[in-house]
Amino acid sequence: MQRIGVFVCWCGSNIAGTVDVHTVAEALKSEPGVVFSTDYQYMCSQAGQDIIKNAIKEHNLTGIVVCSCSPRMHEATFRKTAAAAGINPYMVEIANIREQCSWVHKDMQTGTEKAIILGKAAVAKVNLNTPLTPGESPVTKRALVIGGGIAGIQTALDIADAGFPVDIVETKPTIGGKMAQLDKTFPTLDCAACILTPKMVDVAQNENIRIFSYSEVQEIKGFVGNFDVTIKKRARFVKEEICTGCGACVEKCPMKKIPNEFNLGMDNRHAIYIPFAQAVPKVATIDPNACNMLKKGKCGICSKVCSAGAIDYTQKDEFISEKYGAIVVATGFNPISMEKFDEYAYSQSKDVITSLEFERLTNAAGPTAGKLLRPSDLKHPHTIVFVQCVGSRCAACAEKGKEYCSKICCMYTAKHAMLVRDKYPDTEVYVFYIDVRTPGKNFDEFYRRAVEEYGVKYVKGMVGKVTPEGDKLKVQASDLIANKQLHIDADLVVLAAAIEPDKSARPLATMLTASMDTNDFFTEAHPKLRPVESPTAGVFLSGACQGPKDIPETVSQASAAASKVIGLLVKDKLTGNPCVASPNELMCNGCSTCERVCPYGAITYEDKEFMMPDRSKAIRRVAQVNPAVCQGCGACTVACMSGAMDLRGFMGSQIIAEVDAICK
Amino acid sequence: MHNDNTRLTQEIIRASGVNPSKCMKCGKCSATCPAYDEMEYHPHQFVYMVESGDLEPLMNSKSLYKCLSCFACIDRCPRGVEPAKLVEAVRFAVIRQQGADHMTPDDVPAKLNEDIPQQAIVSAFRKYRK
Amino acid sequence: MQVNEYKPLIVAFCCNWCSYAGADLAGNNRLAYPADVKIIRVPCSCRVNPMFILRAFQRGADGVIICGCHPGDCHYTSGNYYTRRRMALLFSMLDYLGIERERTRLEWVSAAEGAKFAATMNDFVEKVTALGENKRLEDLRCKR
Amino acid sequence: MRKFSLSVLSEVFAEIAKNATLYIPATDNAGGAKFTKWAEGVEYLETLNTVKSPKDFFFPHTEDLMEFKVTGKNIELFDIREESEDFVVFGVRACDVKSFDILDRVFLVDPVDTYYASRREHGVIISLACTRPAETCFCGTFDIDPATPAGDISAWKTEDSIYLEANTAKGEALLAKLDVLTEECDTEAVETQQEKIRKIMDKLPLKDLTTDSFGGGKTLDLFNSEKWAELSESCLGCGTCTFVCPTCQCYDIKDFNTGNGVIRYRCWDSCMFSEFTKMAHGNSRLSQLERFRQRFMHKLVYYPENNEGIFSCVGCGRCLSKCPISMNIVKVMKALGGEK
Amino acid sequence: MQKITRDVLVNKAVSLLEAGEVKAVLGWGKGEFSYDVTPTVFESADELRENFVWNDFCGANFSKYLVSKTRKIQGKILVFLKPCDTYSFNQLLTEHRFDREKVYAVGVPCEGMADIAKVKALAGDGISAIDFTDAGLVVTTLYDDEPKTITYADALAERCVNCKSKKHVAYDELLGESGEVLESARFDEVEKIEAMTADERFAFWQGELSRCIRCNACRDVCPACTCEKCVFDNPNSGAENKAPATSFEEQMFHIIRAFHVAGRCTDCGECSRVCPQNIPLHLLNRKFIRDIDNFYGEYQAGAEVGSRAPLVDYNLDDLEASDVFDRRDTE
Repeated sequence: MQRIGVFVCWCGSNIAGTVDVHTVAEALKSEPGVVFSTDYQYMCSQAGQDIIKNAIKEHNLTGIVVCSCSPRMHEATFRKTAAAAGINPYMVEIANIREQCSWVHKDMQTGTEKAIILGKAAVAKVNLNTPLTPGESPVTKRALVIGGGIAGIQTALDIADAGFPVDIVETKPTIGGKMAQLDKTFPTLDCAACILTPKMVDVAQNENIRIFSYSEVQEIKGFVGNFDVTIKKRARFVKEEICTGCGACVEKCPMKKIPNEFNLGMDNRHAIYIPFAQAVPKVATIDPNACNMLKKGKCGICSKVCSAGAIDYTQKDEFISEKYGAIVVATGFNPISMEKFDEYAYSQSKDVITSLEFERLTNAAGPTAGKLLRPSDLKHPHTIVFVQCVGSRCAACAEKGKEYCSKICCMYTAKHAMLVRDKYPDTEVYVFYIDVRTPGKNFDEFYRRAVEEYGVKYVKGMVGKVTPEGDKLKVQASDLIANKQLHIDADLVVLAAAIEPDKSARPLATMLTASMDTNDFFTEAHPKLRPVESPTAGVFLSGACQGPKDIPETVSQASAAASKVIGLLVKDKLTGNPCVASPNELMCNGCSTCERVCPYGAITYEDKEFMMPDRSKAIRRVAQVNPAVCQGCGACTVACMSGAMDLRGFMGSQIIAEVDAICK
Repeated sequence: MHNDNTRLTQEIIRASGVNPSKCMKCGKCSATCPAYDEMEYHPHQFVYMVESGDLEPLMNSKSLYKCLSCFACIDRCPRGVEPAKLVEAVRFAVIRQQGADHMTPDDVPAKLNEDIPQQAIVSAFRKYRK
Repeated sequence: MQVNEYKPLIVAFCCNWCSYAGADLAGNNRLAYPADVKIIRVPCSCRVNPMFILRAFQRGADGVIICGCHPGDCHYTSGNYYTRRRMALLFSMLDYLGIERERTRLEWVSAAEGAKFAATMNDFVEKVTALGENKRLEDLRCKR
Repeated sequence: MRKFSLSVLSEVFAEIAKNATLYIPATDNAGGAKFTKWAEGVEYLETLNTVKSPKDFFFPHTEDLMEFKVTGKNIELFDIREESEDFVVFGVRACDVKSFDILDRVFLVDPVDTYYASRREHGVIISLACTRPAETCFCGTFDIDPATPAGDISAWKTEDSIYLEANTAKGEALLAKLDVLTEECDTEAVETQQEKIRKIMDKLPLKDLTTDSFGGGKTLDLFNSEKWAELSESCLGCGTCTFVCPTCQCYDIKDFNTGNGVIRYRCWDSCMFSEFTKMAHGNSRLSQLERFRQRFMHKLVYYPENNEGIFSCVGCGRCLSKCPISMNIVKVMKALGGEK
Repeated sequence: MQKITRDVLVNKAVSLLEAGEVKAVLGWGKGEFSYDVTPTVFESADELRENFVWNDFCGANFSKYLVSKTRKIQGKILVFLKPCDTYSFNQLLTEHRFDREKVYAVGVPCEGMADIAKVKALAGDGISAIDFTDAGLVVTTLYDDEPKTITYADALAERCVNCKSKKHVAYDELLGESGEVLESARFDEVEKIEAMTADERFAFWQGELSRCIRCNACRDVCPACTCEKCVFDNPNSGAENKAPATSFEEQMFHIIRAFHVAGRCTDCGECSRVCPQNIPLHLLNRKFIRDIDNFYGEYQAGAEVGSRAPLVDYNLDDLEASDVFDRRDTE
């Protein structure tokens, strides 16, 4: 049994005006465990706190009940007071007799009666309180960034600038991501490469950053501050540290009909290749599915021409284990497959392309060296039809499109249309839209310029079908405002395909125990207030893996995530919240139910040997809660049928005691 | 847009199982419709007119019978609105009215034609009368 | 005729982050609701075990209301979604056993909704008062 | 011997119910029978066995013993005893009647269980000869004659009449009150019925079950038998056998805090439960095997050892028909050598 | 009558036992009468040949025994599983309650099991023999000279009348053929109760639950109830209770029991089968199953290993608790 002191605050007349504080203090005296009870004008004042401190010493109190304002107001204050007087701060409970009593009730008698009941409930709870100590765990001062697009690059640079080592894991042979494939960027029309590649170089040169390109994350264990990650560095058959990126091997490679992924298959590359001129790391990679030497053991030309001796056909996948304090997910996006949208004849005509393909077609480093030529016959297209919302806002069928708005298409389509009209004023450009969405700095102005200055024909309505006929694409569409069906003979049709999270995100989320929404976008810890953190502690989100984003947004989120990571890594130790779940292993049956409801992945299982009630020994699977990860919501405690899982600070027995006290 | 067709509108919505308020006015149904040129009111207008309860002009329009029920609009609609089902429901609403048969036995001989299978005419007759 | 002096006993479980703060806001704005409502603070509505609810009824509560963050706003991201399923099923089961369905309620009250909190409590107390004493889920021993 | 015609059955019940609460077998609305408080409209149910035995009347499933309130250092005690009502139980079979003897030997020896004693004092048992034993019946094994049931009054029911014979003073007093409704008669009809019942007894499948291998002094022979492991192998540890058993008498005393005071009550316990006899030091029988063995050793060895060889089983067969896994005392006895 | 014969089962078990593939066999053991079958662990071929039973009274679901038996027995255990048992089997695996590697599961087809109470109601008490013939159960009693024939349909247990599936969802080996998931009328009774007024429902359940003697058989037999320690046995849980002293405690036990298995209950019907008081406990479980199906989409616990039970899952647009009743009332 505790020795409890009860302190009833008047809060001037705020409480005392509607609650007879003396009566409350008097009534609570006879509650079990209460050895001291008093009231005072302002408990939170220095003098009030001194009353508490003195009473703790004088009466050897082990538990404190303060009947006062909301715990959201002064719980922390009174916990400090208790700690200062030498008792555990978690032995303090607050009875909220101001916000939830004196301020909402008018009548003195009712107010007093209710205050007594609330006080009794607090006493009943304190009787079952136990001293709690927050756990501490060390922090590994290194961050992992998964994904080397602009989001990953920016995050890594910011973290590295703060002096912490960062590793970037990128599946492609080079960092740069989607932005490296873009031509110009809206709304300023500066060239993507001009602003991105310097950053890529910064990454390469930053002493704090290591790049694991052509690599992927294999396994993640641990928790915030203490992740153990295994990275699989795929064999590229070129010694990265020796290769100078001179390109001699590429020139001589006889296998030169391999579709070039970087140009979305619109031209070819060699079996040994460097994705693009400014690649980082600028080293060659051999495609094992295309290389004759690797497939049949015949050829070996690249090895012969490499003066640095960097070619190594025997290279194996390498596994690197590293510890990290924080992990940033920056896995980005991809346009969805156009397979299910055959009304646009994407599979039937080379001249029906996606916007990303269009970017490559207009890019100086692209397959047409920047000249806008249509893929089928390399002729200049005179009539171009852009179709927006292809697969976006599509609620009809989950397998076909995406219910959400992909957000970036309106702006890049305006950009494309504008650029075409700028370079080739003889071209007729139609944009079919459902809505044009341009919230953003200088965005709407940009779109209006496309219409007003460049004469792009924006038509409200969708394209119903595209039929290749001769060298033309017959486009049948609606003009809803004119209430007409339009028939356009186009040379090129550009589809603004919806974007979706990269396929690697789902397995990664499982490894991280980070939650995802139904579209496989990572869920943020709070949609408004913690938008760059995952609910899983120590996991942060950067860029389009969290939701569709344009470049400025991506970069701001990337920097925000970096600052969150820095905030974590500067700490030497993490102090947890002691009000966390804890399992009673003797009662736990290892059923995994609690693990399934834990939003933080704080619960794992261990096989342990137990003496069973019948004296036999058995190895049983039991739950383990990582107190550094648990946030104390209590979802697991109710999911647990046997009641093996309890929540410190809000134990089942404590809540039941409160219920009993209230219902007495 | 207010009118007294609320009950009938509800009935059409219920009978068709279509929720016209899902429509986001993209016009893909009309863009895709092979009978567009024959119609006075086009599929997207159909949806909108049912949604707003503007049924009378619709029920009096020949457009109703121009729909081929090819279901291209259903297939292509990004929101799963299914305009063709609405058209069908409106057609039945018309037929259910007294004396509103679209085809009567007297119409049949005139339609007989070597290029059209008789069975098609018979089923059209069956379908478009009470 | 005697004046009906019946006062129900209402237990309200409020999540710390939204509804408890909403109740505080009702206080700040002096929005009155009956003193029959007694609030128990829990970290999240998902901490509320059906056994707590039954316990309250056993001990003499006439109504039990659970308040949590609006769906999507849970401080712990998903706690209230579990609550929603658990309570939907529990309430349905209580109804199936013939317990008056108005005695239990689940409401979403945000930290900004002081007015909603007060209005909800006023309404709930009114409904429970109309039902009268809880006879179907009571434990007579607790009323001796 | 006295008799009354079945046509006046409800008058007889009404007469009895004038001075005492009367319980008769009636339907439990779920295919079984239970002793139900008689009132106008409650139909007497011709049945062999009630699901629960009439043990409840003397030793209720739960029974409040006292109440107390603690305020500061004061304890206030309240007497809340309720067992002073006169009652009559009609239609108790021979086996169940016998079970009261067994319970008496536990509750009425020093120190006397006053709650039980008081209920025994206030209760009158009218037994009824059993005309239709089931295949699960083996009262004969314990020398119980279903044709001659004991009790305060023994009764026999034929096609048209009920015959009554008082065995105790309480029984005679009750019978005297029924004078108007009953008439004196000879024993011929009863004897014919007894003859018939005994013939059926010879046909019962369990008629050869004997207690020869059991009884006081057999502890060492049986306690360590290897058979226990096999017999208890699939026992679920539920309390069905115990709670339908007319002779099981274990109980637990518990406190219930109502918020305004504490009610001290007792309720049946089952040796099959994992918490059975759990004490401050822990639990004395940790495995289901031990708990299972306890039940049968108690009935077949320990109890007779302390009670002049009387077994604490009456062969009513309830556990045979109710055990979820069909493991029961008959199978145990046979496995341990109890068949002729 | 069961189509597959006892011999097929015994031969299978004997051959695996003798080949050393399995160390023990979990099967139905012979009783005193024709109908009282005991779940038995057989460790020798002789025991199997002598005591193994397969007939229309082999209702017991062995899945739960695997939790304790796999811990106890070294080596593999052969277990015979009827279609409905396989669902429990999977559910236990989903919850990691036993090591799959230690079990050799043999699926046996089931034509539905008989309910001895139904047989007794039709043939009377004092059953001295039951023969399983093509025409039905031929029941001989102590009191009738002529045996009575009861068709299998008339003797069929309620849970089998409303059999949800003849399909084996888990096995290492299947004897005979697996069937299909069935359309059953298993929710009809639930709907009937739902259609009552609140007062009628209350009266109905008071009548049923008041018979409860808290023997815990329903819990102890339930394959979903495998807690190391049940809340009702744990003095610290706030719910511990040995006997229902008041009607509240009857309700409490049954509400919480059903709630704890909600979304996990495969509807095997063992609870109602073993209840000595014939309380229709399955109607509580089925209420949850039906609600879950209606509110969150059809879900069959145990249909596959590893599926996410409805109570540990959610959708952003789940039904609100307040809409539970509106939904029903507008029907």
